[in-house]
Amino acid sequence: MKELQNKAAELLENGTINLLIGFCEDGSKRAVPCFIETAAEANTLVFNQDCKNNLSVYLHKKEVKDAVKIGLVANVATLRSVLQLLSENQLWSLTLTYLTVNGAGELVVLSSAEELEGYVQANFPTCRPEDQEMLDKLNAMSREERWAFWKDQLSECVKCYACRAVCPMCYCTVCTTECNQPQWIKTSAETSGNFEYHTMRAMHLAGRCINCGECGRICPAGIPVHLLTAQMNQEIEQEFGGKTGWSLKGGYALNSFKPGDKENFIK
Amino acid sequence: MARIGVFICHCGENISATVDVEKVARLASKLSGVAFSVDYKYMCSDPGQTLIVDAIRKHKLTGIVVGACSPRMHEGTFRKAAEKAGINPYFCEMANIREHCSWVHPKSDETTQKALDIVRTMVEKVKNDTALFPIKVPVTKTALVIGGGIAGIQAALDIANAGHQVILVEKTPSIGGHMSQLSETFPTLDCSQCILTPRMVEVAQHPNITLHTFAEVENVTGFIGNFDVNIRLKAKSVDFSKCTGCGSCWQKCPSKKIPDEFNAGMSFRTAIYTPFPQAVPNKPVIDRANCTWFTKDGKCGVCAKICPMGAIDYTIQDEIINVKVGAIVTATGFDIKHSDFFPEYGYGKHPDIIDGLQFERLASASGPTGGEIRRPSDGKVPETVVFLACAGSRDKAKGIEYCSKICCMYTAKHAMLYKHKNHHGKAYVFYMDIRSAGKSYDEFVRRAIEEDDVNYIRGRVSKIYEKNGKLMVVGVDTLLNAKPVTIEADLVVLATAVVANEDAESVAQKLHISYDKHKFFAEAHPKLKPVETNTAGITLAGACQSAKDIPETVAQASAAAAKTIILFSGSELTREPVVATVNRSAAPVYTTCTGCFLCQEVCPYQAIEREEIRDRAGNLLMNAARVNAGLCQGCGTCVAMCRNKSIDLQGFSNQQMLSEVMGLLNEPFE
Amino acid sequence: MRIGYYPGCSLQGSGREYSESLFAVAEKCGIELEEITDWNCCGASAAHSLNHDLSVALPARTLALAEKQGLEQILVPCAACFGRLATAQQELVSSEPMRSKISNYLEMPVQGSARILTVFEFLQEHIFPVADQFIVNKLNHKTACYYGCLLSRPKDLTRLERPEDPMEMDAVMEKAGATPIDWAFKTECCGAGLSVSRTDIVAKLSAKIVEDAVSRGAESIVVACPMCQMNLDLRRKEINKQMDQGSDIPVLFVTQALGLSMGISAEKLGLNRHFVSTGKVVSCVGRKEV
Amino acid sequence: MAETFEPKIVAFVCNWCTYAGADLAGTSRTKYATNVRIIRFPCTGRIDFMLLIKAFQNGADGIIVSGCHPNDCHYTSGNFHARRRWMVFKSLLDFMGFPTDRITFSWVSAAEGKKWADLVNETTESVRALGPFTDYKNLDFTQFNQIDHEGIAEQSR
Repeated sequence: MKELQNKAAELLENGTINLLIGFCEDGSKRAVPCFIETAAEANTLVFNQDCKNNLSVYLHKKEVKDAVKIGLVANVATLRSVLQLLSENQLWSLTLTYLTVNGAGELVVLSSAEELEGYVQANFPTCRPEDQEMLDKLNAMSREERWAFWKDQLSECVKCYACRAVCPMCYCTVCTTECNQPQWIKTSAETSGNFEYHTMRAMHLAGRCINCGECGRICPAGIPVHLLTAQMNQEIEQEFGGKTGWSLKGGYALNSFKPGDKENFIK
Repeated sequence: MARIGVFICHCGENISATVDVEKVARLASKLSGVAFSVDYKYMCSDPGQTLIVDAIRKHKLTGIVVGACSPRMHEGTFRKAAEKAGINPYFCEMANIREHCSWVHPKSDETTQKALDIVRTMVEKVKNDTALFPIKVPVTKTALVIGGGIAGIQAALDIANAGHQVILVEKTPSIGGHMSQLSETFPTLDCSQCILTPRMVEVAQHPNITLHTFAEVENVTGFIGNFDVNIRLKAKSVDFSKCTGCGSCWQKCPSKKIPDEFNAGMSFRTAIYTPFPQAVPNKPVIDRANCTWFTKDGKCGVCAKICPMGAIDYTIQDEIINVKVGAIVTATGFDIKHSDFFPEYGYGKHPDIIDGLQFERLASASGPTGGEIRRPSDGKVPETVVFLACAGSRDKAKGIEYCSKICCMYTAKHAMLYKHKNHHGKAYVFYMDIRSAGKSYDEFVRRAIEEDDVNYIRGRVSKIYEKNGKLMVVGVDTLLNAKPVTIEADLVVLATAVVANEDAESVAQKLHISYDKHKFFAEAHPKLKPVETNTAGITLAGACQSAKDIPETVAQASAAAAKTIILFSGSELTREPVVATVNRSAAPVYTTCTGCFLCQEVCPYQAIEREEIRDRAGNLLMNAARVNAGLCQGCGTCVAMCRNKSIDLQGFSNQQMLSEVMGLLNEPFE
Repeated sequence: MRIGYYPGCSLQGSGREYSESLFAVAEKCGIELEEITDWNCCGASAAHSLNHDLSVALPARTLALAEKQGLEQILVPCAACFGRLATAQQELVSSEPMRSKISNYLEMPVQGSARILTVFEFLQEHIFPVADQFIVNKLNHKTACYYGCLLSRPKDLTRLERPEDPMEMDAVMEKAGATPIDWAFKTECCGAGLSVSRTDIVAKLSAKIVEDAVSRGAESIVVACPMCQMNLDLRRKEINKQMDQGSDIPVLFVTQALGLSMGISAEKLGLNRHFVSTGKVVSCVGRKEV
Repeated sequence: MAETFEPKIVAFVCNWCTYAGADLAGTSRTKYATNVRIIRFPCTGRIDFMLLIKAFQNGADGIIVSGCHPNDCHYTSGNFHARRRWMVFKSLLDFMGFPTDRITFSWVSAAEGKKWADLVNETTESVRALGPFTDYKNLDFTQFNQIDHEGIAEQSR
């Protein structure tokens, strides 16, 4: 902890970064995102188990971008999303430094995309057990049961778009949900429209989502939306190979093809 | 407010027989936005079109739907009519109620209902049509021709004679290609070089043709009308401005044991050489891989000492030149399999089992034997020669399913030439079928069989082995009471398969053109665009596309030239405006494109480019995709790919397609 | 590494010397061959041309037994047996329905997972690595390596590097210190199954083979197929009738030849079982370079 | 007296192969079910999965998506990209419990008029067997019902 604070202070001091995005504790001792611009504030930094937020989402914000040289306190999931973003030609205007804590509990500082790639590949996370459990449960269900499950879940959705707002991969300045010529997505929150929205969201993230699970965690209605993309990623990896948030080269399954791709579902 | 006109065609009885056209017209008139609706016997007839034109003018229609045949049939016709009436032709849509309705369903209410649905769908679409205007692309009126064989020569001359500049690139030291290696040509037996060399000279002297021999295309960027090409001029080591082509250098060159490509490896050449006596340009180059000066650094240097003009310069380096061209003719030619490709014929270990090109050289007056047919091993005149057609071709096991096309003819020619030169010799031809379709081709083959008594055996040869000085050709005669035959031959000529050049694939990748699984370049359409490629502005000539004989090659070369000349006929070319566009809007938004460039990958035409959007001060604000209308062919794969609909396809826009779907499913009303 | 062994009928009858020499060589090199218990006919004789399921089921049973026995590699010296087993295996592996169908017939599971070795593969992989230390004398003479059909075709099964002009046996003979000749009839037909029914045809075809070998100065013909060996050896009288002047060129199994070079006794290698005397070759052993 | 259910089937097809194939069915007068309505796209690569959802939402009972066979694409690779997109889209719908047996993917070339006719007939039959597509409508009904219940609860107090 102290180590992290000192390092942050040092980086801000020597001008390697102008802004550090990290965690501090709020009044009720909960870890919340914080933005630190001076070495003096660095001592408020914390980094522990309940630092769950994927802070990379802030890198899309204009006021953050303006700082140009940015430090990011990040867990592996967050680092993965940064990697994915780099492969999608985002963040080009930023110089990033990453501070993370490895399995052995030591502070790791990554100051280049290559270092980042190396670290992520060396510490690549697997699907969270609780998620896997849910996926298996759902896949074991009958078609009708699954339909009932999602119908029930999605009827709770109020289209607050928190899942979109919290997702680092949803960086479109204008989202299809906001297109009104034509109006692709119903604005009202009735279930069919919700189904429509979540199908679209899953399709847009399939093969890009880095499974940080933030969308599911953040959902006020408690809908496990992150399972949709998790499932898609697993199927894509199985069918076409390649992992999301794995390398700078990217390798998006849905903008490439092999002549021999599976087509047993085509008459 | 849209004012749509609906025109329902009876197509004589073709539609009205099963569809109640009057009803469709009547109900259509009630659709929202429809200002006028009528049915007529023959919409595509002159009166029919006049009816449309008048209606548009009279009722101030903003768009029309013609309920008739398939748009693939008459869309053009009716769009012209719309234009004639003064509205943008892209405000005309066709409702296919013939092919997709009246012809495939019985007379019934459902059929009429379906016709109405189809019309309604198109009404919805046309309401969302936008005015589109043909795309204009500037054209650089210079053509690049790649390959200096007969195909390249013909194309270059045709284009040059039409008054346009041509840059001809040939990778070997001389133009002429395979044709210059041939002895006589079927079906007339006139001497190949006699008809070819004048053309070669014409190329060299043509004011509109810039010839680069010993050069290769390095890379190609840009698009139709505006290609940007880098050409590598390989170091000749001879200053052509000084060289007079006297030839004393190669006469004195000490390294004389280099297999001669021109003679198909049956003779030797020197390290500094002109490929053949009639070479164009007739000046030597140094083959550095085999020159002592370069291999044993600085040793020798004889040619430099001998050259009276001081033209030899060992220090010359490769040079890359950049040219801008509007069109490219690809005429890179072909190669053939060699005898070493055939295990059953001894892996080419026997010198007297040769391929067709080698026989051409043996029969050629300018060849290693001065036109006498002598076998390579001991120079003896063969008493029995066996010719094998389809060596490799039409053979799945060899991975060459296709017919090499020219073999039947040149095999007959070879047999003939042999018989003409050795009246008492025996000539046998093993064949599968004789494919001699072509002007006076079959007569030619018959002549070989009947007049020159060449012995044709219908069957394959399973193996050839050497036995006390003879080549034992073991085959089968499938005709009559089919039986195995073994012929003792002195010389065997394999009509080996025609294959794509070794570097065909890399050439295709440089040019961004597609190729088939045999690495032959792919035409844009097998029937209707046999000369164009999938990349606009690049055409094909000759055997780089598929095996061809000389007349075919020349014809296609002229066709490619014609396509090029058409392209050059105006200072700019016009293209169908059905292309994708990436939206742009005023600052500070500029565009909704996020510049993820995931769409770049899916474009088969490399039409999606990067645009840097900067503010007045020139600071980079964002990167965004931009579609090059000159390259885009309008498939729309990028559109469906784009997550936030920043790309759209003109003519098949999101708005149009969605309203079609909606229109289709809205319940009909009376 | 345990190596299974499938003799098939020939190696217990007409081609006994093949298995004798094989075992002699294996033993010399300290390699143990495990015979598949209760193996059955491979179906080469008639089955495969009469009933397809049977043609798969017969070899499949042997394969199933091998699996049960826990064998990962099976050596099948007989060319015909190899053909059948390999073909059946291919079908089993490529088609799940076929697999289940067959295991139903057999009433035991069958995967077709074991690797089936040709005699060449066996020699290359298991004998070659140790051979040199055992090869005591050179078979200094010119030899014609005759492969016949079943060892060279179909090429996807036999896995020869160059099916039209194989070199695998030549390599073995070189090791044994003989000089393999380049000749034309390596893979021609010997008459095979017509041995009994149409001896005349066998004679004609085999004569061509013997003739070419002899005319190119071969002093022995080496084979790896019991059927080829039988035709070229047993039918020599008829063969000689087909040739201008007959020949007494001996026909050895590749394993016999290799055995000789390893100094194994002629008897142990079954060289006494031939119809055409093998004395010539035996006398070549240790002879000076040819 | 319940008459046989006539499903509404929307076909999303590419211009160069399947649309032309359907034209061929016409020119060769091959009869097939009237239930299908064709929407023409330049290429299967252009077909947006959102349109399929929209079609179902607006009352389609079944959908056909069809284009050029692999390697026949007029634009060389549009159908290859489409194939992947379909595969992912289908498995997503499967995962969400959507009845994907209402979507038929097929390759129909410009020469396969007969195949087109058969495809339409088979799809019509199979969708007819599945009955009207109500799952989607029900999505919202259930909600209204809930609201309704609450309304009743209100009054009863």
